[in-house]
Amino acid sequence: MAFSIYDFSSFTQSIHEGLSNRLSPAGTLAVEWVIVGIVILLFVAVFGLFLVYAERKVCAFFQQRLGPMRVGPWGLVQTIADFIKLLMKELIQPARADKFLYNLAPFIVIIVTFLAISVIPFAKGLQAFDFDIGVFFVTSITAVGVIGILLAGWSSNNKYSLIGAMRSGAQIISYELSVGLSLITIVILAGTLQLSGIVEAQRAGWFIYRGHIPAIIAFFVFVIAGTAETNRGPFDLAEAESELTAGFHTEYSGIKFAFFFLAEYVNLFIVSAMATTVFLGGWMPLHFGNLEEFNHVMDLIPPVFWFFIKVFFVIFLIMWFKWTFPRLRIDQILTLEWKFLLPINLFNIILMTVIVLMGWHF
Amino acid sequence: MGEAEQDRIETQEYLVNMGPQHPSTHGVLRLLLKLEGEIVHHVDPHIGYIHSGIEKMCESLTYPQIPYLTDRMDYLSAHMNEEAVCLCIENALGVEVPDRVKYIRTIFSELQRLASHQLWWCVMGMDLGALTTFFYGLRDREKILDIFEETCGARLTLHYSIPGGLMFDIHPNFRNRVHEFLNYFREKLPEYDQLLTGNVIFQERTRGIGIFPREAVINYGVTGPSGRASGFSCDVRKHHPYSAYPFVSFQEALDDRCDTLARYKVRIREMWESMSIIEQLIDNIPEGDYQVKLKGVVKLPEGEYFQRVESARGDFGVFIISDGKKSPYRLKFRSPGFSNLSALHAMSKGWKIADLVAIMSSLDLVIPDIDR
Amino acid sequence: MRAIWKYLSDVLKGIWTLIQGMRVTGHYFFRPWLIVTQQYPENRRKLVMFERFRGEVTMPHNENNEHKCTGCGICEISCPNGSIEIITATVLLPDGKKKRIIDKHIYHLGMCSLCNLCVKNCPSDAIVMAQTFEHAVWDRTQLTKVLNRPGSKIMEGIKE
Amino acid sequence: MSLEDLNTFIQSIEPAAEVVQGKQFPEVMVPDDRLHQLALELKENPSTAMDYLICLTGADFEDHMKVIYHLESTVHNTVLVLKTKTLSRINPVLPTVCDIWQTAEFHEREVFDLLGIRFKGHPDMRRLFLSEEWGFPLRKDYVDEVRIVDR
Repeated sequence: MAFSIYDFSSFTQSIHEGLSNRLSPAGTLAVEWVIVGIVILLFVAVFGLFLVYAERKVCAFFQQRLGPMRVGPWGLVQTIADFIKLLMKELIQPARADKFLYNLAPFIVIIVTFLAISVIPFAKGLQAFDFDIGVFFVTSITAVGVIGILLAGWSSNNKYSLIGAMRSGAQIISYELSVGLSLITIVILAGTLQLSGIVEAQRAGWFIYRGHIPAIIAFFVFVIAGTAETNRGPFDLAEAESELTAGFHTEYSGIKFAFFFLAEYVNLFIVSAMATTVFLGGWMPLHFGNLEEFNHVMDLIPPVFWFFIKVFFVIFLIMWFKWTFPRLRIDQILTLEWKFLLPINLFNIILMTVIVLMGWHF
Repeated sequence: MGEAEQDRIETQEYLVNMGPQHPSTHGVLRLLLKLEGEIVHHVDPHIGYIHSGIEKMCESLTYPQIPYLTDRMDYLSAHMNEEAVCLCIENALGVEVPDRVKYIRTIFSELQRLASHQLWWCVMGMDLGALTTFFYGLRDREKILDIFEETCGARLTLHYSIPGGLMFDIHPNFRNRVHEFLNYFREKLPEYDQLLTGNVIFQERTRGIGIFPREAVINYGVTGPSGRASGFSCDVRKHHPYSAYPFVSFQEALDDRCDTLARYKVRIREMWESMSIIEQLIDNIPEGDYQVKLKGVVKLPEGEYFQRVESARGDFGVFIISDGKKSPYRLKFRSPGFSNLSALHAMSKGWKIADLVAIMSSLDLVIPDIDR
Repeated sequence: MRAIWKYLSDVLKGIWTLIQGMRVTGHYFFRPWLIVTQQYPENRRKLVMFERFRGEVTMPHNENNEHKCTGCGICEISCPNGSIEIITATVLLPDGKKKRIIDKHIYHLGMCSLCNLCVKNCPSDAIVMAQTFEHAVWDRTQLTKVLNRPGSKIMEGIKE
Repeated sequence: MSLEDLNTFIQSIEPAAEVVQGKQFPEVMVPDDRLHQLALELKENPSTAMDYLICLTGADFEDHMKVIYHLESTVHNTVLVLKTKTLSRINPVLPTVCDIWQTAEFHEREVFDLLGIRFKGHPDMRRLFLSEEWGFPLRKDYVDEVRIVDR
């Protein structure tokens, strides 16, 4: 079995061939589904827990604190301990809650994150599903998550939850536009909606560099709108703890709360991964025009590492926002979207179109 | 949606209990809100969850025992509360305390005001969602608490002023520490502005929110920085100077924009003023005794005595009715937070929930001060 | 045109104020040596309280197991919470006179609000504030302490 | 405004009231039926302009109950103490001033809560700190064997 850390396609190919030799095509598909499912499940669990730890540490350092230090060296096992605690907690169900929807909501939220993760290209060939409409799929599937939040707020029979859910609905429906439009700006440049194709198209240079001004604007618009879509940072109105105690997940406890919590962090990863894939060249290494030696050294770093370095850069940026800015009010959030981001975005698309048509990009 | 359609949708006011355990009520304050969507139609504060009956307790305490209880009322301006009680008792007895005591009391009042405003600043940021401000504010407040601890032996409930003077003389290290703190905080206060004041989101959240004009402020008896932000010149330090305030020159921080941002800016300006007051006094503390020896049993002559001081939240008053015995017949605290809370409904009516939180933190409510 | 210019300058000014804030937090993020956290049980050795810190009321004894308390009861009177109880005993002196001495100086730490009034009013400076601050115990009866040690007696030369 | 002027001013509204110079401030005792009118006049008249109610205190004197109003004029920077009393202990009623000074709304509720004095015309006369069945703790005849320990 040929295996290379630089190209996973041969590795996945060999698994596929090995399976189809032994099983029927339907059986192969079934086994592959299970494998992909388990891998994504493990990835979500491990990476989600790690992100929670990273957020705690990062925010602690912003605030001149040490953060978790007790469980394990530098508190590394802290989130696992917390997770075990959440697993063992009692699941409380409010009286007169809509039982079915109440229990369904956390699953919708967490399943959506699994679906979105499945199309992210981690490295060459390391991608569960390579749709030819990958960008479109991610933007549409992440918007489904809001249904889970709305259901959670509606079914909890709690007014704080309801207000939080309604805010979240208004917010995500608005910001969906900006996410989509800022991605379209790059799609114009790339000429494809397929995520692997977009990454391949950046072999000559990352889009944030090749598209220069409109791409940089689109990148920042995407990061802002993405933060809003994950209900984070200055846009965490849905759970604004100083106003709504905990917003839509006020009534959730134990593992159901953990689902919301985990989903928030995995969503953060998805937004960062999308930003990385579309703007920052995905798993492509950093290259400078004609510095051959430098480029060669960069090539030695495996693509997976490149991908995660970039993802962590974006995640850090979003955390930086969260731990610096005050929260916006609901009408201001909508004003920001409709009066600022949307016009800028539309103008940006026109600019990008002109640049692509005139060939002014690099 | 056409107008006819809009009429068909029935909207309904609903009640929300904000508190008693709520992150932004800063204690056990319960607000019964009538909301329509996000708009606040009515705020009904329910208080008394930590009513401790301090006024009743004082009726059975001797006069020197009262200041320790007042510490526990508005714990963020503990020293001002003590000072008010001590000044009231001293006035009633006709005791003139030495200048040294006056100077030290004033320095402590201003340090306490700084500490209180620092905590207010971090909580204000946190209420608006900027969680980092909380730690920066507490970091700086810690320096003041260290100064307190070194001289008074306690960090929060100081019990430093006693009728007739002070509990101890200042610590030999006190001057150095205060200078050190002033130099430190002069560098850190501009950071507050960079982090929060100038921030466009913060400005949007506070500018023009919760406008409360001057007439209403006086009518509702809103004092302190919240009153001064509406142009109500109510600084007791200026109008009825006590302790060493006649000896210092300072500006009363006034604003006439009446909104939440004005209340915020008045407090930031007060921090600068407090630092300048401390700077004027710290090197000129006269030598002398730190207390006047009172009789073993303090008995106030029969009569009524009223003393006001400017606490960090406003006009703090002590009203003692004495019948000549060793404990007061009736003792009333006019706490600034109580009057300020009474204006919350008028201030926040018609604004959104998020604005209510901003308005509430700009009033700087301390619940034990309200409930007493 | 002016409106567009204002719109753009508003956006840029807003972004500039946001960057200002991020500069402050970033400044501290990249300077981890400025961290102020104290890790409490680990730093117990280094933790020295100020000498005036009011931790609890104690009665110092000298090497001969002697204290200065005459049992006058002023601390009991001056305590606003009733956390001090003085139990006195009467002893017969060699010259035939009766003398009141302290039997037990009972101190309820659980009721004490550490206001320092007893220490301040003590005429013979028999009690002082200790700098201890770890008062947690498993049983609240342990918070009631007898301050004078068993078998201790009053120092020579302390008058009532 | 000097003490004499104040005296003539107040006696023009209520002849029975007399301003005395107290230990700190001029004080005036008003019968409860004229309190509201006098308070309104003190606030509205530009020569007194007592627009800021600092403090509203209730006190129990065994045979009567007093309510003491500390007023300040933000224009003239003068303080005046207004007092009124009620003799009834079973159903003490005094006129409200919360239509004149809004801040009195809370202060009067506090007085009602702790002393049991009802204020006629108050829009929302509920207990403030304590529950409905509680006694009136600031009255001198209040007994609470459980919570108050006499030493």
